[in-house]
Parts: sequence; C-alpha cells; structure tokens
Amino acid sequence: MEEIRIGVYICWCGSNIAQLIDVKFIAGEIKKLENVIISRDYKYMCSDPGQETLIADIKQNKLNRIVVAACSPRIHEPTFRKALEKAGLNPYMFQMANIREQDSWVHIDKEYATLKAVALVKAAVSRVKHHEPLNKKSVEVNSATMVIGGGITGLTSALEIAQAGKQVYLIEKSDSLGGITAKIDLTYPDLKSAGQMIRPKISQVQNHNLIEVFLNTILEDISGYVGNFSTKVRRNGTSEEITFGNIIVATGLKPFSPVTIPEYKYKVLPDVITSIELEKMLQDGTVKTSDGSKPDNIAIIHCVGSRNEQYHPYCSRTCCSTALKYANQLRSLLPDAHLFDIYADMRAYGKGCEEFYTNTSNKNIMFLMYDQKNGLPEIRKANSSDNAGMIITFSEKLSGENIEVPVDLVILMTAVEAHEDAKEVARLTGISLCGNDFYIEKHPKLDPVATTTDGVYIAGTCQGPKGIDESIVQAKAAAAKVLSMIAMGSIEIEVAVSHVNEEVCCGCQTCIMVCPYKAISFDEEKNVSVVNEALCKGCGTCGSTCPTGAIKSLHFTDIQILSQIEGLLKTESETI
Amino acid sequence: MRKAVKTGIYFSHPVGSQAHTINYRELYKYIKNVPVVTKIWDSTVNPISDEEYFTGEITSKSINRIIIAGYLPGYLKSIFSRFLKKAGEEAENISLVELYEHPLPDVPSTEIAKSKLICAIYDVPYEAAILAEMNPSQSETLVIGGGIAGIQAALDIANSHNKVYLVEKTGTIGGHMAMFDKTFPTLDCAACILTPKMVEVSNHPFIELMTYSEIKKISGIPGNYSVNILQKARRVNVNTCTGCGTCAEKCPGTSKSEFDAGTTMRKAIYMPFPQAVPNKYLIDADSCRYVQNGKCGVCVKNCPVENCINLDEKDKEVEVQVGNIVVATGFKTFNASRMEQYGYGKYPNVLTSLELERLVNAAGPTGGKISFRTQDKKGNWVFTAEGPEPKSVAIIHCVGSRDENYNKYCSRVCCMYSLKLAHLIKEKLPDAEIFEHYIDMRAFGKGYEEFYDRILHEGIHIIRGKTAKIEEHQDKLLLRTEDIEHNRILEQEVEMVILSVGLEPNNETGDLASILGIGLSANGWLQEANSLSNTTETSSGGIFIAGTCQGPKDIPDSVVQASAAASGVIQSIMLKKTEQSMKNISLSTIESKARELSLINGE
Amino acid sequence: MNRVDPKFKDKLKPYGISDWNECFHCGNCTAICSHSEDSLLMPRNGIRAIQLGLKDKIHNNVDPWLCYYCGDCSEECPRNANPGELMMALRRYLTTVYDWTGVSRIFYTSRTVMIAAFLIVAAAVVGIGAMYSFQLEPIMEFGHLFEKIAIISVAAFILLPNIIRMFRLTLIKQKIKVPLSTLLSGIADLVINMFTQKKTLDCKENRVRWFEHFILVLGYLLLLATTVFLNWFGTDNIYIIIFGYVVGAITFIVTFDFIIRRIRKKAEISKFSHLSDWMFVVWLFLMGLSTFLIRVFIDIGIIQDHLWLYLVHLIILAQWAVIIVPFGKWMHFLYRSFAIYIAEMKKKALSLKQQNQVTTITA
Amino acid sequence: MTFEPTIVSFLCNWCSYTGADLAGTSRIPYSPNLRTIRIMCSGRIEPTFVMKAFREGADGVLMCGCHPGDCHYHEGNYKCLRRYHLLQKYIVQMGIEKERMRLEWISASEGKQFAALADEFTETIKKLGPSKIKKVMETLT
Repeated sequence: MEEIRIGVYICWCGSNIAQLIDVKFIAGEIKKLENVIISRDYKYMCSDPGQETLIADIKQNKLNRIVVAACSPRIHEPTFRKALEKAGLNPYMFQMANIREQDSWVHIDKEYATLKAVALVKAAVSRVKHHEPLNKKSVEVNSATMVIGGGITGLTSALEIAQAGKQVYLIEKSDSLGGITAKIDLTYPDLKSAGQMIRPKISQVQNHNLIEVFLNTILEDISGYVGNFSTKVRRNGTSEEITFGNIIVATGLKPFSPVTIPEYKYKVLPDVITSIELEKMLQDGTVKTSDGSKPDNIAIIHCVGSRNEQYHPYCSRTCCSTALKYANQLRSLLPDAHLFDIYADMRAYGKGCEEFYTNTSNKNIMFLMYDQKNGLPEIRKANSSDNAGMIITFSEKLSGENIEVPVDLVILMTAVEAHEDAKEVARLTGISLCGNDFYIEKHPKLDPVATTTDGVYIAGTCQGPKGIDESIVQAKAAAAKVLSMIAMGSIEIEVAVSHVNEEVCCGCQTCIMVCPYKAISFDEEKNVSVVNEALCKGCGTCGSTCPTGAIKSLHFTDIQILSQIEGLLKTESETI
Repeated sequence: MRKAVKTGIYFSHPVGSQAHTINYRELYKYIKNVPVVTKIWDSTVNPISDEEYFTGEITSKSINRIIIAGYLPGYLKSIFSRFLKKAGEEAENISLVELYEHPLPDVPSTEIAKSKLICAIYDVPYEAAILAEMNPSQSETLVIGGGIAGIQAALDIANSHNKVYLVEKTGTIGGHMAMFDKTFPTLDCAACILTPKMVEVSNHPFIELMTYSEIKKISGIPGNYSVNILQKARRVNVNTCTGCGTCAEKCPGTSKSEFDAGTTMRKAIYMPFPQAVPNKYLIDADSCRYVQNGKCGVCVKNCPVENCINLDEKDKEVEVQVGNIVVATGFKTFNASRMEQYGYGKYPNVLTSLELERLVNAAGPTGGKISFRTQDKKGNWVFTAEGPEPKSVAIIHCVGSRDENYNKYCSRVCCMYSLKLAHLIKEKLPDAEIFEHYIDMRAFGKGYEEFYDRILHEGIHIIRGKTAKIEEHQDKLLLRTEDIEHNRILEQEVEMVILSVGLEPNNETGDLASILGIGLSANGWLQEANSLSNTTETSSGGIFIAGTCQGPKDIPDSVVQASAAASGVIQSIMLKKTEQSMKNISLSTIESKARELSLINGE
Repeated sequence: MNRVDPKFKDKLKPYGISDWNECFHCGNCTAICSHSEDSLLMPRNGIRAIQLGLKDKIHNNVDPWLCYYCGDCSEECPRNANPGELMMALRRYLTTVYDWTGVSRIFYTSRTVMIAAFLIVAAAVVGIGAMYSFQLEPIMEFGHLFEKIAIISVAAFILLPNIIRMFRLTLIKQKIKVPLSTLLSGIADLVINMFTQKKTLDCKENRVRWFEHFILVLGYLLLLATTVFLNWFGTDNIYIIIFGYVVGAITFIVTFDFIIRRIRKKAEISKFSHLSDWMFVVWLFLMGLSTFLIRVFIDIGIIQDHLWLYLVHLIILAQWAVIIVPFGKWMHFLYRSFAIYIAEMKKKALSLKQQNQVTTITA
Repeated sequence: MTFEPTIVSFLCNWCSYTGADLAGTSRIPYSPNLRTIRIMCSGRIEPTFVMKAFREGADGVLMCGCHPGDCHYHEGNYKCLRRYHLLQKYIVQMGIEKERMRLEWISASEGKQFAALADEFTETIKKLGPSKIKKVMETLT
C-alpha cells in the first residue's frame, strides 16, 4: 500500500476565521500528526493563488490526501475538488473542515473556538486517511423514448420529442388515439374546439416517421434502468421487444361513475346524465330529455364524487370551469331555458377563468351554492302538478333557505379518477401511487414530472386532475427532461453509492426493504443483494441497516466516519 | 384522396369597441373567391335565431362544412351542429376561427384575420401553416428572470449541455420563492428545496449568471438574437468578495430590506439574504452615502480584500448572441394601500401576506416569532422578537383580486397560501383565534382540498364573506364582515390582520414585451401563442414564456411551465432551427403553405 | 321549502333592475352598510331573494325601505353589481305591491299609460277652466277646494289602505305578534322619523344630504299647509305672505339643486335615476316655482292678465295630487317611516319571543 | 474549572447541516461544545457511530435530520427515528443517561433554532456532568 501523505491547509478567510481562531497554532498542532507532510495557513484558500499553492504542493510533495479547513463544504468543496483534479489527484481524496460557519462565526471565546477548530481538523485528517479514489461513472442513454398513453398528453410528448429528431414509441391500449380530449366538444375559457386542436395532432403523430404508434397494445414487462430500458409489448396477440432510454407515462384518467351516489339517482331517473353524456348531445347540437322533448329547466350539479370523503376527497380541478362552459353552450342552444348551476365553491382559477365566470353570470343563469357538510342535493321525480320532470332539493348556502329547484334535465359534473391501468403501469415502471391512485411525483413542487425512478417521467392527468392546457404543458415539461438527457448522450451517475460485499452479505434482504429508490435487487443465484449504481442516490440508509456490515456507503464508509469520530475526540492539547 | 367541400362561413361580431378593428369588407373580398367558399353570412344581417333560413341555405346550397369566425365562435358551435344535422350533414364539420385574440404588435388585425381564415378554409391548422419557415438557430439561450421559473428553465436547458445566460434584475436569484417560509400543501420549507437549486445554478458549468442586470435592447431575428444587457454597478467585485460581511458592519446607509418585504432594515452595502446566489455583497446606490453625497467610503476602509469595493464603478452594457429567449419575469404583489378600507399603511398591524411570510420565517425579523409591530425608541414601527404575540388574527382573501375596482382576475394562489399561513400561525400560537374571510375557497390542486380539510379541523374559523372595512378601535382592529353561512354581521376585534394580496404583472413586463415584440393579455400578463394548446410560446419565434409572467400560478405550475418552455428551446437547439415570428410571415406565404398542405378542393 | 322562480326577476325589470346577475355573494355590501345588523342583513339578502325569485321573502320584508342609498355598497362592489340601485328598484316594486288599486303597477310598467294619465289630468283642468269661462276668481276658488278634497280622499282611499296592506304583508301575515303597548310606544318614533328621516344620519358622510332632505320635506309640508289651510293666495296677512314666500323658495331652490345633481350624475346615488324619480323632483320644483310666481303676480297685481299661470299651476298640482302622490314616489316617504316602525316592532316581537322561550326553559 | 462537555453532532447534509451553516451566516452565537460530523442523511446514522462517540469520550450525542416529510431521500429521517428509540433503550442499559442522546429536526432555515438547540443541549449535558462510560471502558480494557 502506498504511503499516506496528507496536506493540510488552514484558511484565514481574511479576518473571518483568523480574527477568532489562531490559525497558526492549528497549523502547528496538525503538523505534529502522523502522515501530515504539509500543514499551512493561508489568507484565502479559495482564491486563485491559494489553489495554485495547493496544486504545487501536491505535485512537489507527492501529497495524496488533502484537508482544507475553511468555510462550509457546501460552498467550496467543488472548488477544491477541481483543484485536486487539476493536480492529477482523485477529487475524493479530499476533506473539508468547516471552521467558519460552524466555528468562527458562531463562537465568541477565542480559546474554545481554536480548540474546536483543532478537533475538527484532526477529525478531517483522521477521516481522509481512509478515503478511497472514486471514479465518475456514466451510462449511455438510448435516444429512443417510450410514451405510454395516446391521449393529448402522450401525443404532445411524443410530438415534442419526435420533432427534435428522436425516435418515439407511443403505446396505446385502445384502438384509437386522442383519449378523453377527443370526446370533448369545446374547451374553457375561450370556447375553443378541442377536436380542431387534437385532430391535426393525431394525424401528425400517425404520419411522423420518428413515431411508431402501437395501438391495441399492452405492456407485459419493463426491465432496465435510466438510459437503457427494454420492454415487451403485446399487440394483436404478438409480442415485440423494444428498447429505449426514457419513459413518459401519460395514462390519463377516467370519469367517476355516479351510480354509487344515492341522492342523484343516476341510472334510476333517465334525465340525470353525466358531463360526458352531455358532451355527445352538444356535439350533435341537440339537447333533449329522455322522451325527446326540449328541456325547459336544466340544472348542473358540481362536485359529483369530488370533495367528499365517501367518494373522492380531492377536488377534480376542472369541473367548475367545465360547468361554466356547459352553461354557455346550453344558453346558446336553448336561449329560453332556465339554467341552474348548483356549485360548492366556484373554482374558476385559471387565466381568463374568473372573467369567464363573470361573463357567464351575465347569461341569465341561476347560481346556487350548496355545502357538502349539509348533505348532497337530492333529486326526486316530480308530481304532475310541479310542471317539471324532477325536483332537486337542498339547503342553499347563500340564502340560508331550503330550496326546491324544478328541472327537466340534470347534468352531473362527475369527478375524475385515476385510470384503471394506472396501478399496473405503476408496478411495471416502479412509480409510487398516492392514496388516490394518482402517481406520486419526485417532488410535488420542484420536480413535478419526474418520479423516484430515474428515466421515468409522468405527465398529464395520471399525476392528478388537470385541464387540457395544463396537461399539454406537463407533456412538454416531461419531454424537456427526456430531451436534455438525450442531448447529453450519457448521464453521470452518483459516485458515492452503496456497494455490497458479496462475501459478507447473508441474503436477508433488509436493505431492499429500506431502499427508497428500489436500487437494490436480489441475486437469487448467489443469494446476495446487488446495488444498481444507476439507481442508487447514496443516502446510506441501507448501509446503516445491514446487519452484517456487508454494505459499504462509498465516501461515507463506517471506517471513515468512525475514524472521523475518533479524530474529533482525541484532543491531546487541552489548552493552548 | 381529395374530397369535394362546400363551405359556409358565418361571421359573428363582438359587442363594444373591438368591433371596429377588423375591416370586414376587405376580409369578405379576400375570401369570396376561394373556390370552396359557397356562402358568407354576417351576424348583423342573418341573426342566428333564424333556424329555418340557415337549414334552408345549407340544404339548397348543399353546404357540408361550416366555419364560424369572429368573436367567441365557440358559443355558436352547437347551434350550427344542429343546423348541419338537420340538413343531413355531419355535425362535426365545423371549424372555429377566433379573430379577436392574440393581437400581434405591429400587425393589422385584418391581415391576421385573413391568414387565420384562409387556413381554416383549407382546413389546415394555423400553427402548421405558419411553421412554414425556420431560421437557423444558435445554441445559446437567454433566460430573463431568476425566480424559480427562470432557475428551472435555465437548469433544464443547461443540463442538455447548452450555454444559458441567466439574467436577473436584483442582486440574487431566488425570486419570491426564497422569501416564503413554507410551501403549500406539503409545508416543506421553501429555502430547503430552493437553495440547492440556486447553488446548482451557480455551480453549473453551462450557466452564466448575470445578476443585477437588465435587458436593454434585443435585435436580430429568431434563432439569432443579439441582446444588450445592462449590468448595473454592484460596486463590489463578485470575484474577489468573500461574503465576509465586514463592510456592512459600519456602513451608515440603510434602507428597507427587499428580501424581508420591508419588515427589517438592511445596509446600503448588503447581501440580499444569507443564502443569496451569488453569495456576494452589493451596494444599493440609492441608500449609499458615497454615491449620494460623495462622502463616506467606510466600507472600502473596512474591506479586508484589496480593491474589492469600487464605489465609482459605472454601469456597463454587454452584448450576447442567443438563439432563443425564455422570459420568466414573474410577478409583483398587489399594493394593498390602494384598498383604503383596509387601512394598510395606516394601521401598523395590518400586514400583507408577504410580510407575514417573513415574520413566521425562522430567519425573518423576529426569528420566527409572530409578534406585533411595536414602536421603538425612535418611534419607528418595528417587529421585534420581544414584541407581544397577537391573540387573534384575521386573514382576508382576495385583496385586489376578483374585484372590478382593482384586478378582475383570480390570483390563483391566495386561497392556498392563506390556509397555509393560518396553519403556520396556529402552529406558533395555538391559543390564538384565527379567522379566514373568503369568497370561494379555491383549493384546486393536488392535495389542496385535503389540506383545506385539515385546516378546517385545526380549529381555524373559516368564514364565507368578504370583509368590508377595518377600523382601529382602542389598539385593536375592528373588522366588519357578513358571515353568510350563519346569517349574521360579524364585528370582530382582532389584534392583527393579514391581507392576502393578489398577484400583478411585474412593472417591467410591459416594457419587456415591447422590447421583445410580444403581446400582452388583457390584464398585462404576457400573451401566450395559444391559450389552449401552447401556453409557453409567443407570437415571436424563439421567445418563450414561463411562470407567473404569463399569469398567476403556484410553484409546481410555474416549474412545469418552465420545463415546458425549456423543451421548446432544447428542441430548437437540437434541430439547430428556430421558428419564425408570426409577424414576419407574409399572408401569401401562409396562403400558399395552406394550399399545399390542404386535402380540400372545390369542385 | 321554497321553490325557486327564475321568471320572477323578469317582472322586476320595469322598476330599474339591471345588474342583478353580476353578484357572486361576497357579502361586502351588507358588511359595508351602516344600517345592516343581524336582524337586518341587506342589501345582499335582497339580491339573493331576487336571484332565486323568492317572492314572499321580498314581499314580507321591509329591508329596502331602511336603505337610504348612500352608495357605499355600489362603490365598493367587486362585481359592479350595484346593490344600492337594486334596493332602490325594490322600493319602487314594493310600492306597487302595497298599492291595492294596482294603478301604480300600471304606471311603472307602462310609460305610455303614465304620459296619457298626465295629459288627461291636464285636459281635465283646462276643461274645468273652460267650465268657469276662464274667470280667475272661481277657478282659484275651485282650486282651493280641490286641494282640500284631494288631500282627504288620497289619505282615506289610498294612503291608509296601502299602509294597512303593508302591515298585513309584513307583520300580520307572518303571524308576528306584537303587544298593543309596544305598538303604541313606537308611534312617537314613527312621527319623528317621518318628519326628520333621522336614520339617514347613520350613513357615512351624509349630514349635508340629510339636512337638504330635511329642509325640503319641511319646506314642502309647510308650503302645503300655507296654501291649503292658511289660504296663501287669498290672505292679506303679511306674515303668512312672507312665510309662504320663504317656504316656496326653499322648495324650488332645493329641488333645483337635486335636479342639477341628477343631471351631472356625479354622485353614486344619482347614477341610475328612474323616470319616476325625475318626475318627482321636477314636479316638486315646478310646484314650488309656480306657487311662488303666482303670489308674486298677485302682489304686483298682474295675476288677472296672466290666468295661464294659475292654470299651469293647477295642472301641476292636480297631476301631483292624483298621480305622483298616491301612485308615485311620494309614497316612499310614508312607507319608509312605517317600515322603520315595522322593523322595530319585528325586532321587539322577536326579542320578546326569545325572552319567553328562555323563561319557559328555566321554568 | 467548570466542566466543558464535548458533544458530537451528526447533521444531515440537506437540512440540518445547512441550518447550522445558516446560524453561521446569520452570526448567531452558541456554545462551542458541539462538533459536527456531516452525513448525507440521518438514515445513515448507525448505532455504532453513537456508541463509538460515547466510547471515545463524548459527553453527549446530537442527531439532526430534516423535518418529517422533508427528507431529501423520502424517509431516511423516519428510519433514524425508529433506530433512535431502540438505541435509547440500549444506552440506558450500558449505563449512559438517556438524556445524553438527542434526535431533533432542523430545517435549512432554522439557524436560530439550531443555535438554541446547541445551547440547550450543552446546558443539559453540563448538568449531567462528564460521561463515565469512557472511564468504565478504560478500566474494562
């Protein structure tokens, strides 16, 4: 084994450190330690001359370990690692001692601060002895992408990637593209035609030479890791295998069926219909009751199956604005009909939506507010004297009265729920599900389209209810992540990962249970755990769980931390 | 296969002033002679209510396709579906052409109307026809704005190993998000998740960060823009400043801290906040005594680094060449003092939500303690950690939003951040009575309704009713509200009021839009290319928008939009091509492209 | 259980209801109103009743009369729904509800009928003039007699029955029991309110308006008294003559100011004037002016040569007495005072009821 | 001479260490007895690390992680919490007062809280006096 030669540098940081801490004293103390070849103090280690001194020392004195005592490693660890690389040394043969943020800036007593600094530097020296060279690894990225789901989200993602010149495999379970959007007539708040928007997209996808569309296709199996996935798909009874580097999951949603809500008597009363059923009527331009007559009174009920613990606790996000859209369409088709909009909170939140709400209010529509706390509106068949087909009764919140609304047609704004295939796709791709079967993103705020599995992205309504415009934005965002990975050609993977010593591993699989990234798998043949370095993020939880000590968390190994503790506490000089 | 098509076009006119922006006579003349156009109707001559007339016309002229053009054409779509169906034609054969959205700067609306119509007549998507020409593109990108949207866009593009210039007008990146304490609905700390991203930006080899800089001029064509950036004098050398802070200790100039939303004072030489990126000091010329009076220089004397502070540094202009531009200039909060009835600025303990964010933050003026503003020895109203804690707090929603007298639009985030603030107050002051006054509780996002439900069970009083006025009454604040749900007038005495201020476009948004040649929407937000299918591109090629400059949105929605904008940029870089600006594409080009792509032919 | 009636609001259109749809019920108007309290939630409750078509709720309520239209609610309404104007329109509507003859409804809903009525009255006056061969003395005598008869018959056949109807709708029909002693004890307040309209003072920055209004009411009533009971046109008593001049001048000067303000439409409250509002002030002004001029003509001795002036005055007077007073805005003055009284009675009855409940529980 | 304890603190890189740095950048003074070891996640803290610290003479051990739900690695902090409860039972059996070991959540913005925690924990340890375990270990070996 080569001789350990350590260089230690104590930074003054101008007066920031030197004012309180006796840097010269530390340098002297450290010099006494075993294996320490050089121990200096310097005004600004991070400055160019500071770094040059470091590089020259490494070269001249054949130093193979470096300790810098300065500011927080969160600020300058990358700087010094680069300097080490410049000097031809592995950047991981380096340790920092934080004597500014966690010493000179927070203490008042010079003596104690200096003693603490000595301890911190000693700990670093003691740790760095056990450092091992680690090499950056990268994996090649297959430039093809698999998009699961042929709705508006999947189509947009596929086009976005294909238009950048990269291969896409678009997998769709049904026999046509377009998903729910293709079934919708108009969109809010500008009353644009959904069909007019999606039809060209479908034909573009079908005719694009870089997009291979798999209709009537189901996924059988997905294997591999970021950059290198492969899958078996079954189309029309035959199995095919495709390989790709990234996956975008856009399995979409399905509408909630209100048959389970007794108050609404859906499928009991023929003139209680769902929003999707109304879409069909609007596309044909005739809104009729079951007996074919023109309805004089139409009610729209919001939050059907949403915001209710019994059905779905979440808000389905788009229904309020969609209901306003229906109110407009119905008003246009039936200028003399009485329209009632029974809502809970009017969640017209998007750009232009509040204005849409205001404009709709002026179209002679009676807005009525209910509160699910006080029970749902109840629909019953009317008597012959009522002059209407049905009666809705509920407690109206804004007037404080119990109200009866005579109606001929009721439209239920049904909730949306995760697609029935979501679970299966989640299992195959390693995505986690939240309580409502929607997919969990890697970070709800800062990484909303990524998942905890690298190379697997989610977009559109499979992540949670959202509008068409929002789904399109998400589809593009997911495409951006894929495109930037493809543009790089390869991805660097975490260096400080976990490593299993196969000889010590007893095959208990505890590590597999605790790994948040599903990075550890089990080798049945050898009866040991195996870490996939492309998936491991280096948190070290497995290392501290392993009962036999077979798992080594690189750069945070047991021996490194233990000797750091030792160094920290073996303070020989108690006074200056 | 080519199909024989007979088209009827119906023009629906808007009401009000917009009506006159299009020269209809010219428009009709232009489309009349296109072979597939069989009939043109005008809403002023043929009211839509005349069902018999229309079905008769459709049958007799064997029209099998309808184009509805003009103002809000979708409103009439179902009616024409009915007409077509009655005449025995396919009900879906309807195209909508909205002529009153996306006004392009410098292009007469009649020209745009013509090009949109000709595309519809040939049944070619407008977007496809204007994609006709692409310019060669450079790989560098300019991102304007260093808030979370700008950061995300810059990182996404830079991660594809392409150079990004990130320009930020203040001394640090981070934007509004850095000021927030926690984020809804998960309540994770904003700094914990944002600062790693900020550090990532500063360490990224492909990002050139230009803080304290503004866009002066943009020239060139899509794919090859040349951008003049004004780098305001920081007066502190970013490369040599170690961030030690010695300079600020003796600095005599003070000003309200922007980062703390004015709740604390900072020095004229200052670091915006401890985790600022770059983690360097800068001098605010307005409060610097040397800059104002020519006498001081204390900071120079105290700075341990030689030649680090240069009080005479001048602004300088640099020019960069980029292929694409992402605009992410964000928002400003509504000026609450405009609503005199709430007494903001008059009563010391009526605060804006942004001020409360700082107050509850552990790094804020009181170290995270919620206390009153009290008068110090000099008589200034300040927050101190020693100040008394309020026993009752009211939070008022929709301040400046959903209000015709101020901003008509919904600011989208206020309901949720108000609930979050209520929770944070409850957490710190469990015995305090907390009231929320709302109109509609817009908890629409993922996990938001569940969060609302959680707040409802925390003993916070949620009241439906907008507070009408606040008056000071014996050191307390007297609120008058109608409690709609319980049919009563609430006259509450509380000790602190939080105004949930809405979002407004940043001051520079208008100027920047004209520099970039892109449009503004009705409320001054930046205009997207298409409100439905394309909210990240603009009418100018190679110019993308992301985040709240396009309209109010929360953090996840801003982040997603930023990534989506990045997607367009990366695509352009990979193709080495950028789309043309709409205004630079001539009508004849669009027309010939439409004809070329079309599958339609007249008999 | 209340059934909604989407058609109801259409019936209110003739009374000047325009923006009822805009309201999204934030409650700002009710909270800003200085008159609203737990037992009197206005104007939002009224808006809601109209939107839902809850006819009974509107008929049974005296709330609109308690609004003095300061305009605060309309100024700060986030949706420009004009709650203040809405209350005004509701008052017009309620006038027709209380009117047993149904004439006021016809006048409000048909402008043609109203103009025709004005013309017929004018023609009748001219006809009576012809009957007396356009001799000044007998016509003046007739005029004086007409004034007395008109006051008595309008009071007996219109005012009194309508007030009774108002009581029936708002108190009796709703089975609110008010003890007689309470009813009597409120009368003093009723009279004070009627002549001073002191409740206006609760409104923000309203002192000038109230004072003007007060002076006008005073001027009008005194003018009425001077002409009818003191026979101003016929008297020689110098004090009465001067007194008449003063009150006459007050009436037309103050109304002139009202008209100017309405024309300028500056203040929130004058933004939306209904035809009936115009008529009221214009006729009041004309009455004040013509009365004033006649006495001037008498005093300078040229009245004999200017009989037309008296005829014009009589036309105005007759139109005022048989159209505007019984079926127009004049009644507001009366209803408003009674509404305050009724509201007070309701409140007392309610608190009595609560007291009784409490006592029964404790017993 | 007053007793100045030595305390070893394990701070997770993403929240607690950043929080401690913030105490520094905000210049909030606290007692100098705390000596920090940076780890990536509180889930990495092995019982042996704690035992080693006590054995080498630490008078107290402080562990800090992200607040529940904030863990950079999803749930490492929960795993730490579980171990902490077990470890507490164990050290008591070893003759170490359970107050000598603490687990606290510190976020990246809680510099002030971190300083307060350091002071308070130092005070606790001062009251307990020097740890005897090192001497016991020495006599045993």
